[in-house]
Amino acid sequence: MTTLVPLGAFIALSAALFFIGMAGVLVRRNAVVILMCVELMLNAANLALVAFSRRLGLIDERGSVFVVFVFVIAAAEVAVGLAIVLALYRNRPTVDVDEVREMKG
Amino acid sequence: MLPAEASRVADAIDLVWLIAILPLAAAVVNGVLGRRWLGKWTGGVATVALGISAALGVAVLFETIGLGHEAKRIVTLYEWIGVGDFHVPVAALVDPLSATMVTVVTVVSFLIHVYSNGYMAHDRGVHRFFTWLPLFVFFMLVLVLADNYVLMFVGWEGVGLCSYLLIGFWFERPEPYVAAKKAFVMNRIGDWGFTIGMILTFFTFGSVRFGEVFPKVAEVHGVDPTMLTVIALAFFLGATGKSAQLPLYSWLPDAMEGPTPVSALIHAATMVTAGVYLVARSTALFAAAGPALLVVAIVGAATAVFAATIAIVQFDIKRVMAYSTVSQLGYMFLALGVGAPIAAIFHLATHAFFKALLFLGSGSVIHATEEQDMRRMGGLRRKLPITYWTMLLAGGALAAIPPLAGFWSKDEIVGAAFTNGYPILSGIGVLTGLLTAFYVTRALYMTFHGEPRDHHLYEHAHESPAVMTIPLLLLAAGSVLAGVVLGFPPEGGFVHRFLEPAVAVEGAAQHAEPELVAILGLAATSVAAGLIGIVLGLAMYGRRRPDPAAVSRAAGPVYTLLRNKYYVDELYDHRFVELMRAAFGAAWAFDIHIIDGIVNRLGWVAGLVGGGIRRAQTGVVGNYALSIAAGLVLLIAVYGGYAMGVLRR
Amino acid sequence: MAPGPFGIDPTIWAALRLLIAVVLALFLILNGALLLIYLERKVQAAMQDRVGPYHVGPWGLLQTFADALKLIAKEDFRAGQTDAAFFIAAPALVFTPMLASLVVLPFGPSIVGADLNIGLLYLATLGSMGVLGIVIAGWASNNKYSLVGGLRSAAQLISYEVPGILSLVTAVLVTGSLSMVKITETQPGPFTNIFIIPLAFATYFIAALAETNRTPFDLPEAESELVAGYLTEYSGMRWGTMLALTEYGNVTVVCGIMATLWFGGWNGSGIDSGPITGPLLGLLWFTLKTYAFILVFMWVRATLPRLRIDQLMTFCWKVLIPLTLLNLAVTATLLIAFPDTRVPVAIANWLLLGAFLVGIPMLQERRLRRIRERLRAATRHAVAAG
Amino acid sequence: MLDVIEPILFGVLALAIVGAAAGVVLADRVTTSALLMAFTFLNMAGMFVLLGAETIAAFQVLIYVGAITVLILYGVMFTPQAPRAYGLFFQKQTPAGALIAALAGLPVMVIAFAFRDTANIPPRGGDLVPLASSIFTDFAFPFEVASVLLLAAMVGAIVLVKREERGSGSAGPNDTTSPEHSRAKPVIGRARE
Repeated sequence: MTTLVPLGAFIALSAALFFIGMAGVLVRRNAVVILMCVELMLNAANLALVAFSRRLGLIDERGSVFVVFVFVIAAAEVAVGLAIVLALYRNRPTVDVDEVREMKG
Repeated sequence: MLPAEASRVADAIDLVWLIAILPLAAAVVNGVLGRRWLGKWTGGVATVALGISAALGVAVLFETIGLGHEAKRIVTLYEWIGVGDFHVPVAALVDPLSATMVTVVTVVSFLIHVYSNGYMAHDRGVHRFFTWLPLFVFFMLVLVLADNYVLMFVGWEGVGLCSYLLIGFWFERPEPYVAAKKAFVMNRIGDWGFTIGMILTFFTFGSVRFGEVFPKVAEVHGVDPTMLTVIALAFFLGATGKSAQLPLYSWLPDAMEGPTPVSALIHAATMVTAGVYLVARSTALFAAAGPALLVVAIVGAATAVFAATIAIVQFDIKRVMAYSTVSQLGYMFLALGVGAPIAAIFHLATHAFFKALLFLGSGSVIHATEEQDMRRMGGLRRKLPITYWTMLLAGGALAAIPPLAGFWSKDEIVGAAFTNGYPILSGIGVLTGLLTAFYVTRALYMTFHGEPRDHHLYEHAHESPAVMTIPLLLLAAGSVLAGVVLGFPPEGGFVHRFLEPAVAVEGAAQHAEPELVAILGLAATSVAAGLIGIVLGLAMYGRRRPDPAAVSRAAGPVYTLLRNKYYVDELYDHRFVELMRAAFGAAWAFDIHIIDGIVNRLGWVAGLVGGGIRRAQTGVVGNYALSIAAGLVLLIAVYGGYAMGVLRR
Repeated sequence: MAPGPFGIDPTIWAALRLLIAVVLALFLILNGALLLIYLERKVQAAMQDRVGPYHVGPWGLLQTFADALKLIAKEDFRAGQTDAAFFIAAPALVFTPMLASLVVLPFGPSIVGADLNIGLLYLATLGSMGVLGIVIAGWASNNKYSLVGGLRSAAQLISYEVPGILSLVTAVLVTGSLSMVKITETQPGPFTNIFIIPLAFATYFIAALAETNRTPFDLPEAESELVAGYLTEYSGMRWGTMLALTEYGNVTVVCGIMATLWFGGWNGSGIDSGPITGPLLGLLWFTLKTYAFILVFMWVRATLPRLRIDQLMTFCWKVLIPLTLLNLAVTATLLIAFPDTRVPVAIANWLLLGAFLVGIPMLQERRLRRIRERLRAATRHAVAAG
Repeated sequence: MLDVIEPILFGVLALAIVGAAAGVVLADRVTTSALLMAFTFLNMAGMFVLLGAETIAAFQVLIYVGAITVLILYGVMFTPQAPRAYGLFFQKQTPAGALIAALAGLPVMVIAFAFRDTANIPPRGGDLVPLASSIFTDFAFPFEVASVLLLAAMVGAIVLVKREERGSGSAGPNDTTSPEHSRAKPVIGRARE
């Protein structure tokens, strides 16, 4: 059984989601929101992976395997990212990334 | 594992690496767990490990014997360094020579570990001791088993390090660590020679593996002899450093500051013989380099007599043994020099037994009396019977009294020196034998006979525990039997048949058929010399005629000269050290002003550049993200270009 | 997909079954909740030697119906500062997953909404979704009690999901399938999984108590500390949905899972006695088993005191998770080692269970002793200081 | 009649995903963004089901909705969002960012439609066994590495967030934000004089 929706639709959707997330990362100044947008980008990647693994019809679900790894990465990323945000917030009551520029060269 | 042996079933020789690994494991375990948890039990750990590897060592020896003449096998673990055509495998070369050495090392080490359990029992740093002693054994085995000079050098340095650590074991007192430093520095000089030899070997033969170097030496018009001589002399410099030969001998007597088992193991039985082993291993090299051999022989003979004369007048029991060790090593080098490596190795083996025994015996005396000065001892034989008898046997062996071990080996050296055409050297050997017999008699007599000179000391003396005396007995058995079993009949004994293939090279002049008369004559001479020495010693110290004091007074200046060990240390301190100071001062100035100067300038330039670039670092995460995204866009553009054919490769 | 009976198109048949299941589930939940509340009150009363509700209807049977009517009739009230959208969305967010999870519960032979072959995973997933609603509820009602309650509850649920899912995985290892129906079918006989992996059952039971916010883990609505946790600002039917429907629905679901995974689900005598009676009997068996566990839940509630939040977390992370991990590892190893017999697994599990039951109190005892000593030392020091 | 269901489903899900994602970026309140993100993920799970990857869908909900969203909500609630005196976005780089995103996004989406062919789908939930088998056989090592990564992340997060008792200097941020941090570039600083 095959999908009636062409694969391209899935890929395009994933691209759209990815670049929306990217735009979010680029324009928002709230660290937490930036984290969310990164999650969106990762998820877009997941969609693409699953779709392609479907298209190639690999029986051993290579794409899905990578999706699982992406899940792992996402979990780790959000955990550490939030930890950093909290630690940052503890030292100065802000979560806006552009107010933290001590690393300015 | 070499492909040729891939099919063969595994046997003891394939496990040869285990022999070396076990002590290392013991050292690691004790080093990690020793201080907090194991404490006294470190001794047990080390001893068990050594016991196993000793058993394995014996097994390997017998298997090698079983292999007969083609007994030469290389057990490769892995390739350590492979740069261009410079290959250094971590491989064990098992042939009669190394098998003998392995057996001697492991067995003696095992016995000494057992002994140490008793000797070090009450020491605070016992876990340190049992960390470094097995570590030493490991490095020694690496040295012995290495199938190339580089790996051998690893072991060479390792034993140096361990000897440093163990000489300075009681670092609370000043003398030990001063002695340790001295030993280390002098060894460094030797190691420098070794390094030079190694490098030259590689540049000359394009390899550092024994199996590849020696054949190239053998072929007649291979390399020019001067280079060979240089290499050989460089290696010999290393040997003199490690084996305490002239002129680098003076660290060994000071090394007696370490614990007695250390002196016995490192500075009598094993490490100091590394030099001998090196030269014996490189027999092909030395044999090809004619003059080098002569140097070796002369240095050996000179060291032998030189150290023996010093040993005569020492009062510290361990120092007597130390100088005796130096002189015995001199014998071995003499043997090597006159082209009788087998005799050298033979003497090495027997010497390992009886000298270790002598040290352990004196250690047991020290353990009993808390005293090293023989002038305060005396009459101890009633208190320490086992120690006394075992040491008596060992002394006999050292004084080359037939049929004890020392006789056979030493006699062979003298004989080889004579038959190979060095009558003077063999004469020196005989003279040294006399001196040896004299000082060993003196030492034993002053320690064990006569009236106790210090009654308080005498009262408190007591025989050592079994854990210390049993090794004594075993070693005594060794020093009685080793000679006969291995070396009979002379020149044709088992050891010869066994070691023949390992050191056989054409050009080595050890096939000069000795006629029986010469052998017997020489044997008689050396035995006579030994007896004379003993009688003299008994006369002087037994019934005081001539009275030693009178003798020393009579030979005033000579006596003082000997007492002060020919002022060698002073010479070194005043001349060489200042020289070195000046040289290194210059080097230091160069380093500070030129090298560091350049580095600083470079750093300054880098600073300038960075100062310019750092403006890009705005510190705002968003900007970084933006730049990343821009890069992504570029990437997509490029790929899109390829996809649409706008760009093409 | 199996062709549907009566020659109906399979897809439609699937949809039909889904519909049936949903209706059944709704019925089960709505009435079940009322029934359960009544049951709870009665049981508590019996255990506390009271009478319990008896006014409305015979034996007070209609009491909860009356309460439900009251809740529905109540004014839809929302405090001023609350965050309208989230406040309203929250109950739905907690209610929906619970409802959805009923789809895969095997009530009886061929009485299953949808036999997903990842059914158990599906259940775990939905179980994890409920957290979101609770956090939102806590946050939206803009009240510090609610917020703390919500965060606590979220922490608790997330933490206890881990041992719960690990226990489920252990069961899956033994049964070899994730499909609830297959799991049920693998244990027809009297020797169900409970005899093979009792430890997994124990751990899952505890985790289930925590995941349904039941005593002794009902911290989120700990009256004594934070008024009613994330429920503080809720009233009327929202409260009803959130507490009554969702909580009791969740209890039903987890008890159903337990009955299925460890006690053979619908299996019982006479389930293959006919096309009509068989399923009905199976349904009966399933319901009996499920309600047995529900009664146990109530019993626990009547018996055990409430934990402190730190004790809760400590127990989860330092006791339960290591234990379940160990159990999982041991079970997997033994299953690989002895692929054709379950006996070693059973032995290992019983041993571990024994160790758990014996060891935990001992450890607790030691810890308490140490704490007492420290306190004594501290007081002594204080006294000495003056 | 079933032929229309699928495209319709796809359309609905796609709209929901894009809309919710845009909402995440544009929403004024962080909580809204978080919830919209969760919504996006849910719809994405639906997408996966549509692609016949039920297992992945289940994991998606389990991890993203059940764990990550809740974590992020935690983050939101532990960092009270003070009312801002300034805008939601960067002043300077917002247009540039939006422009870049658009520049990169649109052509990719266009190119994406080059994939005309359709995906073939295993029977429902059929991806569970192959997924598991390939994870635990071919990808066993990456799997282990991932577990190590998770462990490291957990430890790192704990260390970062832990308040240091009696100066057990574990909290890194102090160093990055402390004023004497400017000591950290001595060479360049000296070189410039």
